Amino acid sequence: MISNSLVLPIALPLLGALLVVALPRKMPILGALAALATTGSGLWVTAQTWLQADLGVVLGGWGLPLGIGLAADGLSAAFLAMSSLVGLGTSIYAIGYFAGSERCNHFWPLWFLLWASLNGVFLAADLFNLYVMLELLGLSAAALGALTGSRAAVEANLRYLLVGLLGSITYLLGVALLYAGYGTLDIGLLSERIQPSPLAAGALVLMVVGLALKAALFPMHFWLPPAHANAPAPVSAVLSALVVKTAFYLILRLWLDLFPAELSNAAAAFVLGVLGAGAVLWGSWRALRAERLKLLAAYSTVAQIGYLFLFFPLIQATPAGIARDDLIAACVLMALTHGFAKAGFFLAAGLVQQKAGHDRIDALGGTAQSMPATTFSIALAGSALIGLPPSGSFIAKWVMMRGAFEAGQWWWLIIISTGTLLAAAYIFRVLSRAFGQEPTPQCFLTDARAEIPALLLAFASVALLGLAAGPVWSLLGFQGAPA
Amino acid sequence: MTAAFLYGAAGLLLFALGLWSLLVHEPLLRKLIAFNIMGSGVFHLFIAVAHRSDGSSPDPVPHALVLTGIVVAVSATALALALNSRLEEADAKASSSKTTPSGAPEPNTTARTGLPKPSSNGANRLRWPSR
Amino acid sequence: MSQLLSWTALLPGAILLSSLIPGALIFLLKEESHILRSLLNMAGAIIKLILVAVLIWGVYLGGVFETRITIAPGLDLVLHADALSVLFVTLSTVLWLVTTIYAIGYLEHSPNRSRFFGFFSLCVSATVGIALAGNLLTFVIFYEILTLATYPLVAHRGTPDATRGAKIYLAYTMAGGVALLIGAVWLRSLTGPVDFVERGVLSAMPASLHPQLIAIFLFLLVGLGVKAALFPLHGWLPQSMVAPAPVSSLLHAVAVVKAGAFGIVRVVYDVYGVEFASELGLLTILGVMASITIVYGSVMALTQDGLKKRLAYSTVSQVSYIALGASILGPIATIGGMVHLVHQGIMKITLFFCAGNYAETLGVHKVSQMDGVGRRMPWTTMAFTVGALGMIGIPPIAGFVSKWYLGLGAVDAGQYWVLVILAASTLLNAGYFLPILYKAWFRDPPDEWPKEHLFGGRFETMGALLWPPVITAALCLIAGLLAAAPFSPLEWATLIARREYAP
Amino acid sequence: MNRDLSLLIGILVSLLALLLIWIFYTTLAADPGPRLAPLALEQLPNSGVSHPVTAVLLNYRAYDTLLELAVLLAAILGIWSLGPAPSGFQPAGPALTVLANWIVPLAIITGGYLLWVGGHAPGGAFQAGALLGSAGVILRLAGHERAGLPNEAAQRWLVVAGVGLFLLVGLLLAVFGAGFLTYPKASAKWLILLIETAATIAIGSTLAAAYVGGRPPLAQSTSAASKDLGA
Repeated sequence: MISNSLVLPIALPLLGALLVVALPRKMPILGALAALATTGSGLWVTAQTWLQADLGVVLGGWGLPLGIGLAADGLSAAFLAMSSLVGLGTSIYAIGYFAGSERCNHFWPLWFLLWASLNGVFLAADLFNLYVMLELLGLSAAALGALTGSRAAVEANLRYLLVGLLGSITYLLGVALLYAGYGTLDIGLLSERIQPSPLAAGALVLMVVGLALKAALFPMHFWLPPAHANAPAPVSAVLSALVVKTAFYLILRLWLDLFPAELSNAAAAFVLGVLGAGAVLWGSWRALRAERLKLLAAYSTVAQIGYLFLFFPLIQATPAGIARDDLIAACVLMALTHGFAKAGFFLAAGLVQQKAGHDRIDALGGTAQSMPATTFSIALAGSALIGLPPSGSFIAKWVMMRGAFEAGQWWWLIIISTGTLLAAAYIFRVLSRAFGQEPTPQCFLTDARAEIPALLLAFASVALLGLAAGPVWSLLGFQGAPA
Repeated sequence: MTAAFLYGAAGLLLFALGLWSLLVHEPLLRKLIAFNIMGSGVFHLFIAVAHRSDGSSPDPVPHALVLTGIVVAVSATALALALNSRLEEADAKASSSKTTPSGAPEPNTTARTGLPKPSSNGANRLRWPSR
Repeated sequence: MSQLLSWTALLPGAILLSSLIPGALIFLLKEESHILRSLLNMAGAIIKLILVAVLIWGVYLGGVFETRITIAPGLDLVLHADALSVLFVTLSTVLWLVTTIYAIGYLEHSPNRSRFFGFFSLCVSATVGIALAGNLLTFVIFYEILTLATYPLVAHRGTPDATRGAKIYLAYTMAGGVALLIGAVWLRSLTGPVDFVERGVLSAMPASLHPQLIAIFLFLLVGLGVKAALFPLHGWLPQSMVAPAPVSSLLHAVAVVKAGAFGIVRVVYDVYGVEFASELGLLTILGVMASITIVYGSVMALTQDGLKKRLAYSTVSQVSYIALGASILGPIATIGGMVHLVHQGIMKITLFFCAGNYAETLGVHKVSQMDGVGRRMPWTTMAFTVGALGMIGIPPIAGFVSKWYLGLGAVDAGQYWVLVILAASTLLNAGYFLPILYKAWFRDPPDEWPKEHLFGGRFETMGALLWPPVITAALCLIAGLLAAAPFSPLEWATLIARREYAP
Repeated sequence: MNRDLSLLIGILVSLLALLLIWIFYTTLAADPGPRLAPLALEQLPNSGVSHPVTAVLLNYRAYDTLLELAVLLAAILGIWSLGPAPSGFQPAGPALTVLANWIVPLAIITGGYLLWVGGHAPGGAFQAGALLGSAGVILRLAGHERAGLPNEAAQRWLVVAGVGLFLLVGLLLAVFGAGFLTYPKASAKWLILLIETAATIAIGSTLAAAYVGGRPPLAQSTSAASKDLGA
């Protein structure tokens, strides 16, 4: 039974995709049902991992190393939970967003394929299977991103597709080298066999570079802002919140579980940290200068990905123990918070854009003021992006800064502080538009079906992850320090 | 061993060649071909790995991986080409009628879901990019 | 389990929620349902007052009230009621009630009331959170939430001026917040969780860490000094005067400025410990900064013609009395600083209410327009007079008590230069308040007020606008006259000082 | 791109190639360690097919193949989402028509053979599907606007057939059998053949539809209809 439940978060959205392709007339209702089923199965796996133990199954009944393994540990479960909840929110939003539009027919099947691949990446335990999953992810994401059909969207997503292909083929070369050296593709088996060697180092570099390209790590981020900014809002939400996270998740997974400590050493970690710092500064700066709301959100994603990479030098420098566990948990917490917050942000931005007919920040004042719930979502999500309390990213930054002090790497604090201030500047640049002298809105909610998912996602990033971050620790199996 | 090395090294060279071309050349078609060459390079490496132990039968797993990889590459290439042809179509439309308003950020695709234009005899026989 | 959920563990949380929940509900209300909104506002304020009364009684009897929520392993959100937090909680709760009444009257017909009162409640919740914060993490969390919750209030009017003022406010407070965060995390990395404990927790730290502790103090001071408007970090305060009058009242008397001053007190007494801080030489830094701010604020106030701006600079000056009290080693000065936390609040809120009344009723915004307002609005002007005289330090009004104890404390500690500061400040205070009083009472009113509103009824202005300043002015008098009574601010400050200095 | 930069990239990429080749060389020189090959061959009799590559593709690593079909599906859905297909080519001249009339059936028959032979010799669903797809390409080139495929509703069923049947078998096995995609030994051969058949049809239709390059044309345009080649 347990093995079956591990397959469901991948099989159910896949089934959903097939059904909506074959029966296009039933699309929204089938879509809603499949989304519910997918979320349910994802949360079920998360709950089992949390309450019982890590799950694992080798498909086909051949066992390792012949078969392909699926595995759910705390790290997978945390990301799976995020993809389930964000996916559900986005699906509900999409029902309203695409209502009456022909794009609806194209959104649902591709979105379910994307969702299946997201869950598939988080549950995969096989390096080649990950390659296939990443390609499924890249193709469906690029196709979804181009759904608006505008020239800018098509061009941006064509570039995104190519960059994704370059990233995954580079990753695959690394996999091929590992297979040449160690004769297996299973992450668990490989981590037992792998030795510090030129081969392992080469594979590490190739895989991490390939994935960093897909994660839009500075300076390989150039493709992200146009692609995310020009997609339809629900697509932007999943692209920014979930899709780039998969590549980050894999880097973290390889870093923690696969490569020996001699290779994931201080120098390598420092390089990742420096790139992350570049991302924080450059992404925030560009977000501040962005003229369009969705472009701002997209650059903010670049910056937030940067924060995630700042954790690597700190994790590397901290000896195994509670402090290191705290850093890993904070890193995951940061990724989850950004997932929820950015999804909420993009969904809300989409509503503003639909209402105003554009998303130029300078001209949004009246619209923002007339939609209190939407603006409130942007504010909540925004405070999570800045890292203000009580959001999850505040807790994460607190732990990260503590780690920087304890590791003696105080220079990261400058980056974190600057990034925080820049983020405050770009978020409040948007929010200040909501305070004008336009007529007073009569009611908080103007379009409940679309506004509530955005609001709940943004709220989760603040209240849920900020005030009850403990489950992230217990999910990852960390005891943590007594208070 | 020697054969496997030569084959694999050739694959790595192909990968590098493709990478160089992908980075340097701007036309999309060239980039796409470059990507496929990179893919071929990796597939070569897999095949070489499958045959590394001289004498004994080759490892079937890399062969299967290569087959899977080929299908994935074909799919990706197909989608990229389709996106590219949309792009060229849009450019052609833009250059033929400059008056089309293009202010709306998310033009509804229904705008161009009407019946396809019947092919005028001979005029656009070949609709793939000529340049 | 029953132990965990006992009422002593729930009370601080309940005090916080008593304004948070109404606030959240108010956001959802339709704009025109103002009866329900007022009901929620008042219910929250009164329930909070009752809960705080219970808390005062409990703390007086020596009870321990603590709500503790674990956010993540090693990161606890702690709401803990000790004598100092009770002082601040009581101040903010009483003044919130009064300000709510005032705000309901003030914003009677203006737009976006749901938004306003939502953030208003959030702002008070954050202030209460700051007051009850039991460790540095909790303090930082509520301190930042306060920034977030006040921004919309400052920007509320939506005019270009308001947007600009809010932007400047945000720039200062966000930068200060980052400094505070760095200081707090740095301290946390040296010591583990920093709980607020009377007489401090750091005195046992090895001498090798002392330079780091000094640097940390500076970070914390910058972070707190921004909100406390210490010179040269005060630049936002005069700019944010564009906010509606109830907001200015709240900002100056209860929420933002006071939160900064309260934070300084917390850090000096309950993190470093006042004796240890003195040993590190930190009190000197604080004292010098406070003194400069006192004089600077008063001088600037002299030059302002805008009434609210003059009051704002007066706040810059007066709040630093609290920091000054904290910077003098000795229980008497401590009492002076602590009690001023309350006294400055009730006096300044009275003044701002009155300024709001002049503006709403007569359209008077400037000192130069105030000729004869005393005859047109005697009650308001009476309240204003009490507040102003109290600020100068005339007995028997509350302000006199503060200055008296500060002076005595300085003499007790042998720091006679403080007397010079106090004297200079008193003269300057008189210099910018007495002319106003003179104009208001003894000059003839003009033929026509700049923009007069006539509210029907017996009084000079709307009841909801008139009663709050009269009540707070009465409080100023009572706090001064009955300073020795049990549960007076002075008595409570003495209790705190006793606990901070006991062996 | 300017010359100097492309030269620089060239030098860097060459260095990368040399480095990779050196790494590969040292790897080959080292002890090969445990390999998968013996295991794969040892289990071959239990896999239901006798050709090892097919065993890997459709049994040991069937999950990969399922996903790879999903990738193909994603590609065609993406192509469809971009809007209607460009109109087709002019009807073929007599020579091409005759050629197409010969080649298309031949390709279909050969495809069927490759599908069957895949169980014990090189071949299988992808090779067969590729042939079917090329038959579609020829039809399109010869003027058949839909590349020999049926209308849109039917095409939707065709493109999901492969991954649909695969997934259904997998899920049924999970519910009633040993686990997801775990074939009982007795029926492995037939299940694999069934899946491969559906996959072949799906791959063939998908490739042909991808060549059409957009949403399926609603109906045969008049010029092409007169010369319907009838697949």
